[in-house]
Amino acid sequence: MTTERARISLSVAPAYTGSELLAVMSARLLKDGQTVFAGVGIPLLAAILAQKTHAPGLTILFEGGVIGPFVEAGKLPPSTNEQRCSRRANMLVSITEVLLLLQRGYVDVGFMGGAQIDRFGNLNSSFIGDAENPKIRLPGTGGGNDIASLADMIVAMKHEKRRFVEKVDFITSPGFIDGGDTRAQAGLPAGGMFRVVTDLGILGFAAESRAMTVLALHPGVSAADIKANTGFDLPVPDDVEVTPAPTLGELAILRELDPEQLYTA
Amino acid sequence: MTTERARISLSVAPAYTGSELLAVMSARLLKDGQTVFAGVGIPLLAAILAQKTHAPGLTILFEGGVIGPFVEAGKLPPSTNEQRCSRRANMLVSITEVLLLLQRGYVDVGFMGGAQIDRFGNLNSSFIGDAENPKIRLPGTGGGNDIASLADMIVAMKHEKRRFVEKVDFITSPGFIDGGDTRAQAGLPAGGMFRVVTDLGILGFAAESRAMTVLALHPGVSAADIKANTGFDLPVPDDVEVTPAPTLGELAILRELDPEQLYTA
Amino acid sequence: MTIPSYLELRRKTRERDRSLRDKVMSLEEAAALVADGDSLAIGGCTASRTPMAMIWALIRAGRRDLEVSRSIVSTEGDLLYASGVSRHIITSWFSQGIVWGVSKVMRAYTETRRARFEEWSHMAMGLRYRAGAMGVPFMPMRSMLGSGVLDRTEGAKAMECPFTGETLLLVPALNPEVAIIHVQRCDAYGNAQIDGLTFMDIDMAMAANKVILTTERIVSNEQIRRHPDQTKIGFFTVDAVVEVPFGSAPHECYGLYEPFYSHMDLYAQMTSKDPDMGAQAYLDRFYHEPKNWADYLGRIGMAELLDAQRRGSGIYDD
Amino acid sequence: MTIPSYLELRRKTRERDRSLRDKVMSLEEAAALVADGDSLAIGGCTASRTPMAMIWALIRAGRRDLEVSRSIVSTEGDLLYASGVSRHIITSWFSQGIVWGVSKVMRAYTETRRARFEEWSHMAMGLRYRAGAMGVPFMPMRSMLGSGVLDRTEGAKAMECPFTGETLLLVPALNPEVAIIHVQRCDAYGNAQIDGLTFMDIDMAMAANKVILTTERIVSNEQIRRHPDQTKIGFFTVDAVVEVPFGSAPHECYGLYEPFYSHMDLYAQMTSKDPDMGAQAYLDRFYHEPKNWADYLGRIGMAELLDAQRRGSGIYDD
Repeated sequence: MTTERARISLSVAPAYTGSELLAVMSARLLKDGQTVFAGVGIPLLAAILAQKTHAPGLTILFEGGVIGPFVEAGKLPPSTNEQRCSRRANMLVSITEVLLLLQRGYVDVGFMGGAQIDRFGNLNSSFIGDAENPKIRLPGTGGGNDIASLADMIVAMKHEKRRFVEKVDFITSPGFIDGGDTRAQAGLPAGGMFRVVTDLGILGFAAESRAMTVLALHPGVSAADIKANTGFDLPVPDDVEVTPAPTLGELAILRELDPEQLYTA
Repeated sequence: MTTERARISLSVAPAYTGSELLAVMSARLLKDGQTVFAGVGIPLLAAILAQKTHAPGLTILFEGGVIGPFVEAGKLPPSTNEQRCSRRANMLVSITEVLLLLQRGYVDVGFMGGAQIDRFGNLNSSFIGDAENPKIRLPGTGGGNDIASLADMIVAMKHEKRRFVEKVDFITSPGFIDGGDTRAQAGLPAGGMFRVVTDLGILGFAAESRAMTVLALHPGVSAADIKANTGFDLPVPDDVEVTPAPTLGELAILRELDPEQLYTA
Repeated sequence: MTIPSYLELRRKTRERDRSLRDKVMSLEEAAALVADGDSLAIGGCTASRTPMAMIWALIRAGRRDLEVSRSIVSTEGDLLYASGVSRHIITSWFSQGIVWGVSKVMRAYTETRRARFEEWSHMAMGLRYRAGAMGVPFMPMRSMLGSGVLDRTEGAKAMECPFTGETLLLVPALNPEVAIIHVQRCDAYGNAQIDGLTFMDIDMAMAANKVILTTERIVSNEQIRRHPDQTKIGFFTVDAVVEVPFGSAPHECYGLYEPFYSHMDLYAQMTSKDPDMGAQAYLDRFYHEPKNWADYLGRIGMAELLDAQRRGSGIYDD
Repeated sequence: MTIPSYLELRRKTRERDRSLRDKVMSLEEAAALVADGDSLAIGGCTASRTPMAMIWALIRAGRRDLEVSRSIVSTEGDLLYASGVSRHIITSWFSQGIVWGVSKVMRAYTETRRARFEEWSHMAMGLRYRAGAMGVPFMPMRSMLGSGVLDRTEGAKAMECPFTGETLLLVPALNPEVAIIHVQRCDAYGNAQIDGLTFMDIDMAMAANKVILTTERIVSNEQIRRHPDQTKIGFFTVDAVVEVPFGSAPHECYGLYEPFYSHMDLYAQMTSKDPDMGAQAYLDRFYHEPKNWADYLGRIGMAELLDAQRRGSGIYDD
């Protein structure tokens, strides 16, 4: 993972990496009392950061079957299916059961990273290029498809033109599919994309069209910057908000959690 | 439960009650290595007797979620859903899971008592009289319907005219329904009535018609006796076998298991 | 019978406070969470881990017209009919227990059509809760077909399997408004451990829109977290936690006490000759007159309690 | 893909000896229970409780063309491709692990179409095993709809719910011919206890037509019977029991050892530049050359083993 520290540190203080920025901005979107189904990496870091700041009553779920764990600083799990993520949890269940919590409606927010996203919030983590003859075979959905189908989604990812495309090569995890009510038409009446958090800003989806739109820009990022890094026409309102920069307190917690910068380099 | 000791003891020695006769004759039908889903009372006694005589590798299942228990002599459970039936079991599962073992095909024999049975082996434990306006509301199916639908069945019951009827008032647990292939037609391709054990004889079902027929008579019971106690025309072959009487060894085991004659009075 | 739409089911769950918070309250406070007319699922099976203290509290609170479901119903069903708390019980088997014969109270109420006993197969009951727990409208199954039981149930549908062409039965999800479940121990948040037989309680807790736990003992969250793989019901499904020692009496609680057999005999005897009068007399003496739960247990009797406890703890002896 | 008829599924179960009998055997004997072309389900998930010793034995035995399924596939999937044991893996996610990036070996085999990676959603994998475990041809579910994943799978069918009119997806039962599962302990009959995360192993054992257990330790049946509510996989589903200490190495086994991270790094490094050559070199050194399982562990290294064990047992520390 290449560091974004150089670029970002020119415009704001304190200095932080792009990944740290992602984690902080995502954490702020989580509310106290919510149940969040978190992927490993930035989502997990952000969820723990939220617990340690404004959302002590946030319940974290991991795909491996873990409900309400205490992740220890410096011992971040390399996947959500290993014993490290289960330490001092409230409950362990099978993978099928933890995913069924999504279907039963027990999960407020699904929170994951993304490799490729399109205008309607569809995510691709399966194929780069044509699925029949792919340039790159990616690892696939895991629980991504289930989470995106059954919960309100927050996605944290790097903002690059090749990742923000007009149409994903393959819909691994459905967002609003072709926009409008096509998601519900496909048999997914619940959930859907809520926010995309990137190192440039915070994105939402328009009420009717369900097309991606900019809700806020991070400090030092211009409308032109974010448009230039997006592979489709991304509307930026004139009065777009600017996010408050990560605080020293937030960064200190992140660095205690991930001292070796496993996920925040 | 009224005792049949008087009648039976006239014809054979050693003396035994009708219930003891049922338990012994049923036990002999179970084979080593089989898995048997047993109801409380005679079925449970018979299964343990089989384990202690010719079928040490018999696996017993109880409806409460018990797999491979050791029932202690003198501590017979009053239902198959209480802790007494779980003592020193190999495994405890939920009720749903233990019943699903029937559906998955793990159970060789279902073994239960019966209140009312008809020519095609259908059992009624729900209503005496019309279901809409019953003379007696009985306790209902419990797992009986599931067991009879999904396993080969052995039923142990008293042989009385009012219990062996042309057509049951209500099909709680299906046997061969209207005979022929009507059971499979109803969506039950597996299982079906195998044997009915009574205090008068052992009954089976004809290959094509699926009508009840006499396979053997107990010592001292005549073809006329069994016909007289049956509410429909029950064929008895001329060369019908006679079952060997309960042995002292079999009776001794039963009496050790149920010293207070909870089920064998 | 109607199945709620998926969005309606989710809305009810979404509106609950599912966070890790203290939910400890009294029996009376918990009873107030159940409204007249609610559908109510009862944990345990027959005379095992029956949430008797909660049923006791609902009867004392004069709750009315609950649509009750349980895997197998014993004496508590008689008392729900006789008290007027329920006139509709959905279950697979209903009587005090095999050794006591057919329930006279159940017969008196159902044969005179004062109350309804809606019969499903035992596996169907389990799969209806399971469908509810999984957030789907039905489960496919392979029994009940060809029986009179199927003819008298509402809502099950036979289908031709699109994969194999076989006949399957689809049984509708059961998502009770409230589930009441008794456990050996849980923490103040509702993380529950259950020893021994779990019956249908785990699916039931997931299926319900609200869960009231009664527990023999409240333990710390730290103790629960030491063995998270032993948590059988998770805090997020639970809305109330009530500590009630001997909360299943006179039924059993696995590993702690067996049924209070003499009292069960007394009950059978009291309801044998005149089931209506007998049940009312029993309700007066054991449900309405006691000052509190300890008084109820006292009326059952100390010697009975000690005997049930001695037999109960024996399950773990070598 | 075809689903066996119900009678065919039952026949396979019926023909097995499901009685309580000693099933202890060697890795080599257990490998002989798997035939070329069988469908094989692998227990555990990613780098957790992988039945690595059994996979090791299957590769050494030169088994061919197994149709493999698992909830999430890690390094063992690479090795199944590279050894020729499997050219078709059904799973929801396939790579060594997030921290090591996309698997180079998986890419090399799938992008050149030498092997197939059939992708289902994670819940679909779980529900396919669950349908198989329950003896029904499908489970209804509410995800995968509207996705490219659904378009590329064989056998899932959308339906209009006969109860609610909603769109549901029916995913077909998965009844693998053989399941291989690694556990912390079991008895000689196959009654297995699993600590911590159970993944999809319990449904998988019920779904399979044959189950091979590898276990860190064989314990007495008496010990199992002392806590029958801790038996997660029952003897009646099990056909072979093999005692293999560190049987998941270099993956983890809950409570006993964490992944052997340095070795996992070594693997990533060996397969990074030339995945084909690298995987073959890894197979030679760690799969074909070792005299036995102890030799395999020795080649991974004693220091690694001690470190993994120290980290693993720490899960229970206060």
